[in-house]
Amino acid sequence: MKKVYGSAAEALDGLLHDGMLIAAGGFGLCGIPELLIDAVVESGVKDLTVASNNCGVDGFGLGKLLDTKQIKKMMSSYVGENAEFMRQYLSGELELEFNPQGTLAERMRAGGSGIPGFYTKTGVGTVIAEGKEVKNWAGEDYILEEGIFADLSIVKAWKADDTGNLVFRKTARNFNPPAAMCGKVCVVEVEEIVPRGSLDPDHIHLPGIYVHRIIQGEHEKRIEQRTTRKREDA
Amino acid sequence: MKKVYGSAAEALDGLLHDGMLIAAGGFGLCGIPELLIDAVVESGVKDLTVASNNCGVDGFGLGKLLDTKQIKKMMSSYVGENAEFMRQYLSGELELEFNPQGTLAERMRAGGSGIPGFYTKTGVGTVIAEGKEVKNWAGEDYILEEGIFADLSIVKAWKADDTGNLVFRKTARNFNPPAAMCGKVCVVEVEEIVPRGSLDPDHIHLPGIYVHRIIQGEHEKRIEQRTTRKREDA
Amino acid sequence: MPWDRNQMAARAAQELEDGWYVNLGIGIPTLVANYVGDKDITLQSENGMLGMGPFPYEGEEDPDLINAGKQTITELARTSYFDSATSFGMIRGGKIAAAILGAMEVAENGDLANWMIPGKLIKGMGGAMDLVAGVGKVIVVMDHTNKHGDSKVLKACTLPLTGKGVVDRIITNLGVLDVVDGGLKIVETAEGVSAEDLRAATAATIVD
Amino acid sequence: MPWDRNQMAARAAQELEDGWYVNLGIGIPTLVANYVGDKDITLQSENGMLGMGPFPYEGEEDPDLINAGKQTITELARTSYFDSATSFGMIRGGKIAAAILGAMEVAENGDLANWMIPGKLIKGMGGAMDLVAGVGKVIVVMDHTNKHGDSKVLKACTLPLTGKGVVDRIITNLGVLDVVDGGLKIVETAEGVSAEDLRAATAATIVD
Repeated sequence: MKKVYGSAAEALDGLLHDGMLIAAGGFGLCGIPELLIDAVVESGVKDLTVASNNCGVDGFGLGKLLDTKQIKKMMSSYVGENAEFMRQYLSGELELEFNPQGTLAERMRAGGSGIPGFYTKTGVGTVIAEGKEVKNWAGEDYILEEGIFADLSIVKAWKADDTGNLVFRKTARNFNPPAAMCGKVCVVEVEEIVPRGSLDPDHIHLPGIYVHRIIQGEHEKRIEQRTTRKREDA
Repeated sequence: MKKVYGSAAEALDGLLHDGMLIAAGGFGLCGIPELLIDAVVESGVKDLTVASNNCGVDGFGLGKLLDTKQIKKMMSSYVGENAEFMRQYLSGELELEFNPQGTLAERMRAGGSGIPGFYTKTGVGTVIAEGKEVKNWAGEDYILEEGIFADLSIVKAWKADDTGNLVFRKTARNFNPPAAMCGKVCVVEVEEIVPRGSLDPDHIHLPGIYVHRIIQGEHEKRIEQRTTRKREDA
Repeated sequence: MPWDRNQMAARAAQELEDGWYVNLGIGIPTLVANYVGDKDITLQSENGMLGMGPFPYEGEEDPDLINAGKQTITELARTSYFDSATSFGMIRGGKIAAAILGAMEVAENGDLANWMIPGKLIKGMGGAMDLVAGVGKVIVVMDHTNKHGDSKVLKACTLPLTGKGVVDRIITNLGVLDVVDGGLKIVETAEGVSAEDLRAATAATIVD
Repeated sequence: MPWDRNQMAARAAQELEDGWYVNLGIGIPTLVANYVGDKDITLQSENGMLGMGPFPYEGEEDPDLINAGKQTITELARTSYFDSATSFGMIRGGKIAAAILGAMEVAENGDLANWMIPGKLIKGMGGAMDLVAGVGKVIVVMDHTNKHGDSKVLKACTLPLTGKGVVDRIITNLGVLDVVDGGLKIVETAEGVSAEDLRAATAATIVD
């Protein structure tokens, strides 16, 4: 079974359709599937629902899909400093389902793990709980949250072998494993594809069973908030 | 905060009481906390409920706690070839709550992750579903399973640093991470304690936040089914 | 002549498709690994491994490397290890294409029983309930009859169930049966076994 | 004289105990890290890291290494990385001893609002709802009043809540207040700020 594809467009061939649900990895601009996002933009597919913690920034990452109005609905925890995201939401052009960050991550993991629903204390007594079932354990209320089952996952990893075993780097791991798990099909972009056997089997972050197609490419890896300290004089 | 202790008995000091719930890592005799089990035997604590996939074998691992009648109830998926386990259960001396293996693992992870309940298809239509709430998604029934919240976790890892970051080896990982997560206190035995900074932070299997006390020791690591193939003549 | 254990395993191996991730149960299902040929099959061991290799050479057994039957095994170039919660996450999540399992009883509605005989044998379900609930296709491989000559392919199971309506295909020493509306459908018979023989040995309803 | 940002952070740092795993929010809470002194504190960044180190030296920024505020940071000898599901598992599971967070409003019943102003500002809750629901102790650090001079410490929040009855302690530029039965209790006041001053600046009920 060949999982390695030549380009993002090839890797997405046959997988995109209007109105689909895409789960995307990444947090802020860290560990986002840049190349696959660009290919989704170019495909012109529309009315997308995208489950992703953020929606990139203006003009980069998932923000590009906002600019082209390809997204109908976001499932996110954070709008933050993305002006176009806020504008489209406040003007009613874009639906936005707020998910607490941990609930979003767990909903993705649950969807990928055959768990249609789980209870959490997160959001009890807030707008997040509205319309959700409540159950009490030991005097505390918990709300029912549902697994996310995406049509497609788009994910960024550091390295893959040709069987799809993935390794991530530092905090670029973030939402990528749970996003990968919850897709019917999962397409991954990496910085390097290595021969099978060269990744330590004890240190695979996400086994190849979750990964259907892989591409290798160059990543811009833009930094959102460049913060540094001065070197003290020695 | 010193997490490293001199012996299993020291590491368990003050943590044991009659009637408590202990979650134990390991699968069969692979990756079991041999030294901590021995110390629990020696402590004489009784009426234990133990959540563990198996109960060791006759006379080794958790089987020792059956011999001494310190266990009141097991939460397990497999009795298998443990004759004393089956005898005590059939004679009514021992309670046994059967948990499908995946349900047991997920219940431990859930308990450690603030999830008091989740739905699963596993066991629907079987005795496992008796008395459990049922909920339907898209025409399929799922049953509600509850998180396990243990008083104590006893776990075996390969290496730890002094902050409790753990690395496991091959299939000896198994139930150890979920068991570690679900305990109010988690005590870990390892083959080697290494200085902090010597484990790759990208490859910590279980972060030290889950680990309260650590000991280093010698492990017998008994093999339950020694199966081999013949070397073909060259 | 009915199939022997190896012939049943070889027949079961035909069910597997290139690229599949597969879980093999204990007993005859374990032998299926010997017959996958050129197909790219990755075996899962539910205690936390994908890419299960053969038994080790004598002297190379590693106590930290066992399969779900507690046997010493080896790893392959594609191998990855993970914890039990992750392992059953992929099982429940439908990532495993097929499980090939043994059985004590199978019923015409797809019910499966393979974990206990009340009052006599308490084996435990291990991971079998999770597997039959979660994987894409459940294939049972077993002898058609028990040691008393009674059919293990029944109208309804008498033993506590492992899963309800979960079996897709049954491969026995006499042939291959599919669970369909109204009963079981004969897919093929072992060489020298007639459809008549198979019907005669089967307590379940056979439909055309 | 009221405390400045650094004094508030220093006061908040006193709340932390040796061995704790702690999550610090954006803004003044981030400064708390500068005042932990000899205490063995491990900082969590909820995007998937324990053992958060200081900002990198210029030229050593790593785009793969950021905190929850998307700032470039560094790792320490104790650092571990993990995915977002695991990260929030430890948060919901009560493994994080304390979170120190900013707020738009806090109420005397412990309600907290810090993620949106309807029709004006949609920031999103990020990980804040998970943190206030899951961690051992929630400490709010903020200015006592807004830029119009109105109290941010209220009888009841007017903004959409981040959590209901979740705040344990409030540290402002005027002093320290605990959420207790019936209202807030003054724990201490900033140097030169009297209990009278604090009461006068507070819309919430103060109890003795």
